[in-house]
Amino acid sequence: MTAVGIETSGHDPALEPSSYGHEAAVGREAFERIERTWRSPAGFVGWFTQVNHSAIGLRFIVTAFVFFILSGLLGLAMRLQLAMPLNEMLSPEAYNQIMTVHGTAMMFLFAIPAMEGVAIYVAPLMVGARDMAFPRLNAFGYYVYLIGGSAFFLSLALGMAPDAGWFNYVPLANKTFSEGYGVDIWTTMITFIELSALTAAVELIVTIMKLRAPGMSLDRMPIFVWAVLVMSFMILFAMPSVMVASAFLMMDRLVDTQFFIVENGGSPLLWQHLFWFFGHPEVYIILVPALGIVTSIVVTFSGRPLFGYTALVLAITGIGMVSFGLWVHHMYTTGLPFMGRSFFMAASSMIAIPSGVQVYCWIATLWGGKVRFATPMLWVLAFFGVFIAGGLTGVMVASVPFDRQVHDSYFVVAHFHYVLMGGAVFPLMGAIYYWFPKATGRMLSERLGIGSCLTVFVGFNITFFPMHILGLQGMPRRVYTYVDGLGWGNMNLLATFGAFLLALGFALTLFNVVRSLRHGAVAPDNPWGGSTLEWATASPPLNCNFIQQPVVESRRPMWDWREAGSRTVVAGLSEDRRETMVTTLLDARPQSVMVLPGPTPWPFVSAVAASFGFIGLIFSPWFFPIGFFAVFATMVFWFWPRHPWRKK
Amino acid sequence: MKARVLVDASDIDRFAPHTHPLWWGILGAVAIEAAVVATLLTSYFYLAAQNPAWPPEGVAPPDLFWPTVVLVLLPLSSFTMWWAGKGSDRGDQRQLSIGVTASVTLAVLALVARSFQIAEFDASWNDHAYGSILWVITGFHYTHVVSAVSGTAVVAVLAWRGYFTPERQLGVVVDTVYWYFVAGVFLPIYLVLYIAPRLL
Amino acid sequence: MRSEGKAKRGFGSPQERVRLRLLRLLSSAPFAFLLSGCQGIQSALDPASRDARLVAELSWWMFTSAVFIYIVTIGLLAVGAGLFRGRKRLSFRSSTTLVILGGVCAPIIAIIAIGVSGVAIGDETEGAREAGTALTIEVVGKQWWWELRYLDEAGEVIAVTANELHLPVGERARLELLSDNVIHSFWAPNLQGKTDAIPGRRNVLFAEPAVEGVWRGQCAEFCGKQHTLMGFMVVAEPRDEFNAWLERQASDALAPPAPGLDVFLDLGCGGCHTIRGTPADGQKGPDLTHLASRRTIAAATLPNSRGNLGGWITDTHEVKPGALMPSFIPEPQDLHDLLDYLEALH
Amino acid sequence: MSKMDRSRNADRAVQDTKQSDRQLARQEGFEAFTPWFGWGLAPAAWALHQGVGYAMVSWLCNIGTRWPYHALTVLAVCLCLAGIAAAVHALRRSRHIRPERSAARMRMMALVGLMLSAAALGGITVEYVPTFWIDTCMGIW
Repeated sequence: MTAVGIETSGHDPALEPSSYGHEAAVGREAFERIERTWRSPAGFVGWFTQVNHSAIGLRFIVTAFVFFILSGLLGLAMRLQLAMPLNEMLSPEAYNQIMTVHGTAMMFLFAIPAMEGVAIYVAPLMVGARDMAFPRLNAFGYYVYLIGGSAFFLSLALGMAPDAGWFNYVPLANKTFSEGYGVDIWTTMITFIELSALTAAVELIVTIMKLRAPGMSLDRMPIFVWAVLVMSFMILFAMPSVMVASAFLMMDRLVDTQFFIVENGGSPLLWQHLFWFFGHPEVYIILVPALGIVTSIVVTFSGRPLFGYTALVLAITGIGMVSFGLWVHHMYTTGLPFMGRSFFMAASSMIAIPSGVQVYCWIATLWGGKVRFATPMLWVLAFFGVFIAGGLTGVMVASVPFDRQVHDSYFVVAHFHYVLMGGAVFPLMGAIYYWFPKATGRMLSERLGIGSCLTVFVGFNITFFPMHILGLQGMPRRVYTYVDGLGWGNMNLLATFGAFLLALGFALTLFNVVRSLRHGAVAPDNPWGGSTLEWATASPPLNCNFIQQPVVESRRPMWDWREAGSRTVVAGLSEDRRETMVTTLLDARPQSVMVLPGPTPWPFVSAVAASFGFIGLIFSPWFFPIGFFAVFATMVFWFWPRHPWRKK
Repeated sequence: MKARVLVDASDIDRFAPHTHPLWWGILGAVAIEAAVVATLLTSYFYLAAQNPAWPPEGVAPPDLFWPTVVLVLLPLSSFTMWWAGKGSDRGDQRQLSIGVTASVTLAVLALVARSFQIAEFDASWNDHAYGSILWVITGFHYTHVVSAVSGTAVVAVLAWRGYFTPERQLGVVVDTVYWYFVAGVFLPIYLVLYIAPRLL
Repeated sequence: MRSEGKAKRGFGSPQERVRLRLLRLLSSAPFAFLLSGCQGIQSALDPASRDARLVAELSWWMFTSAVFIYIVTIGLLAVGAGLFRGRKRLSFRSSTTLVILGGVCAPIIAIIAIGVSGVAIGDETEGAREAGTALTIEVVGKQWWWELRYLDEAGEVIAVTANELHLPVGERARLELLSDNVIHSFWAPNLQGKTDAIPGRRNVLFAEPAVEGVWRGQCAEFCGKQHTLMGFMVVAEPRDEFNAWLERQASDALAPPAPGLDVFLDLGCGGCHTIRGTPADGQKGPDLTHLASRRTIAAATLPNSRGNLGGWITDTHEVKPGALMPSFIPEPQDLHDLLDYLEALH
Repeated sequence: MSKMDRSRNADRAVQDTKQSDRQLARQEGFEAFTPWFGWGLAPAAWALHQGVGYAMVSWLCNIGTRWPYHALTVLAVCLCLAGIAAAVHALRRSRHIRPERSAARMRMMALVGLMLSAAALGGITVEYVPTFWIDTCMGIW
């Protein structure tokens, strides 16, 4: 088959069987035995021992959206405060805390974990694995995220939240200028939560590289899986930078190191370099998996194979590579040599090429296909409308002289909301509508979905488009109010109005989700006629994902199977222990069988020990050794070598 | 839908320590740690470039004797670790136990040497950015040796109790990879912290 | 260009402003985007210098091209995704052409355009241009106001003032940005892009107003609790007026000692503020030697009037919550004396 | 499932457990790695050019000459060209590789490596060319 495969006919989901006959495939007895082996324990105590990727992935997604709602409400509070000049609804103290928590939470507690959650839930299904490579580490990462995120939000409830901005520029974040525990909470909790991102990254990399279904060589991996792989590598190399930076800041505040104290040889710009060396790849860490989501939806709803598979892999890899060479464009105004800045001007505008390639590959895929405009596809169209605008302003701010005007103004606020909301939240909403039937076995209401998508799209543009103009009119970012007479009032009022419309749109989806969990139509195995393996299991997925692990012979196994009228599978995996195939890195030839561990409470205990150490670090450096050895002790129990399976 | 069996997994190896995903996982952890070390060393040079004198006036670069001792001890311990792994592959419990114990002993000696060297530092962490970065890089590596030693000590105890069968030697394999990293990463640290201030 | 009178226009009663604005919004909502871009004493779209004009022109060029690219891309998407039924599938060759033209060629043109314009305009706006930068001013970011020190050719401080930067029209002034606390960013959008004031660094920014006028600027880097109300005024005037102004700023206080000065000293104001020629020599707050000559108080937050001055002294944190100056509530007569004295500090 | 079914599927299927990646690599030797060169060399070349170039600007201003920067550029360009050459070689080579599945995978890796190297080369060019119009010391006070 050619790389394009234009000839392949479209797929009508109405022709899909409602179930692929999972029980019939192996017989009732064997089916029940396998499902018992893979079942997650129920009950309150059982909850703390679950390790299945579908359970953990869902938890990541749900928790991330809870944080999304909370930070969204903070955003609304800020918009209310800014609705008119010299408004006094929020004090500057409150506003600065809210602003800091909104930014930090949207980035660290919502965007990354939500993307990881989708990746953890979908990627193993897509590669045809029965679970992830390190189920217990997965659970550990979740508890770390839950505890760290909750502690972070708790600080806002207690009125001691960080207030030096999500970027925590020193010297403002130093002990001298930010007293109290706010910034300490930021440094410790963020480092802690990064831990969860890093474990998820390692986990995803290994799962994708080693646990792919037999036959899924690298050139047959779905684009979404490629995107997750690139995202994970980016996390691997970007996060250490911010961990080092926040560790430096933590130590400056806790034990008087002098990293950022100018008088003693420290450098405030060191912080900015380290922070943005992480911070810029960060936005692409959020964007890249979203591009994968968009590709999945575009392929499914145009009903034909992707145009330019290799080009998309190249674009995603290229974005990953280029994103590490842009960080100085956040520092154009710090007085760096012009020649140095010119390198980053070039690199920043370079990102237009891979982005352009992707957009046009999608257009070529859609072109002339029998496109079905169901809600997931509508979210993707909204993504196009918003993200392209954000990308264009992104190319503008790459220009040094232009950026020196708009940097730290509302223009940039508009730009990055276009990129992040357009590039991450819209695809994420599409992902919810797309995979909700798979995850819950229920369809979401199309009507509510269309209403939600339209409201969000309109509300979003009313909120954020005026900010472009505000920024050019001289309104700086991170201000809790503005004096009258500068001509900013109308636009701000309009933006506030839009923000409520935006919130209403998201509320519709929330309502849709809650309602459909009970009353939604029952979903078949492959409701949209998708081509990838996650649709080969039941909806919701079986405990073991695949009663027989699939074998893959092209990029779109589901469509192949439909044509051939039969599936290709692995046989011979044990029924009474958790086994999954390990395949070779490149061509996914069967190599060995991995026996996965079952439910255990140790990840939870370990995460509690780690949080004890990290939260203690807010107050005293002695919690470092205490936490270190506490975690070590729990790890010994965790890793205590046991026979890979219980002897009969 | 009919199923066509293309792969029969019943005869495939269930114990494959050297291709086990955990081996790749540890490589991932090593990549993260390596990125941290690279960031720390870059920060060191950045701070050096921001200061007119590095180390600052009146501060001597750290003494070379103890770090060089560590530089000898750590690779030596890696060698014994490798030897222990060889034994484990052959199912030789005794060689495994002796090798692992020797590694732990050598690393503990390295820790002692490292402690002497830290006591000799001319700068405190709270005097100057130089002292801060010196202490942090040293502390980072020290902590890693401590964690490697603690982990390997558990492996040693288990080895003497005959816990590792050829099927269960995954722990040894993984511990070895991590050990190589902890030992190997001292070389760039040594070059930057002890040699660079003398050359620059 | 905006006159001084208009600069003060906006500081009216808040309720009235809101009502007016609502009315205006209702009547002009569909055109609001278009209309409101063209006015403002703190706007990058209303350039008052060659530097700002170059960037504004660049902006318009970029916006126009962006709108064009946006329309073409979305148009292709709409056509492709089935706006017109029965559209044929693209052949492999046409698909490739589409991706190469739209995804590779168009971005490359954009990159070249961005690079050429960026380097050329960057060179114009950030360079000293002709060596005629006789005027050097140290701009020191404080929490949360600006100290301005005018230097002579030898680099000695001639005059110190706060929050109101005077510049001679048509001359390129060199602003050296300093900070002894946190990072601030000096931004007067009508004149020039922003540059940060970073502790331990001396960054340089050039300002060259082309016309007479009064503009406002503001700190653009988050610098703590009152980052918001850290503004300043920029006044561009002909060279001879500027010289007269500078000469007066350089002199000691012109007001004769009055009862108000005693109140000033008794309240302890001298611990933070300097009035040259009197015992008040504090360094923490703005220099008040010629306070009455400034257009605004509290870092371009309020117009400089007797009422506002009184309100600022007696209820500082109502005006500017978190400001480092404490409130003082002197006896009514003392307050009058104090205000009399301060108003005499021309 | 009958023996015949099995043999009919043999080419398309993945029953070739015996021929692992490692064996393929051994059989190919050094060649097996060539599709990967572009993946590694392109980011390395670009990072080197940008990172080191950026770090040396103040120093270049001090010494008053630019030749170290030119040398750096030449080095980085050579790395990219090496990546391109390796990828082209792998593309040619992939015609002779069996099974076809491995060849297809190898072609894709080589193609991505090739284009990444070309992109890095482009990146280096757009960073390098404008510097001819920029005074090294501009913005250094």
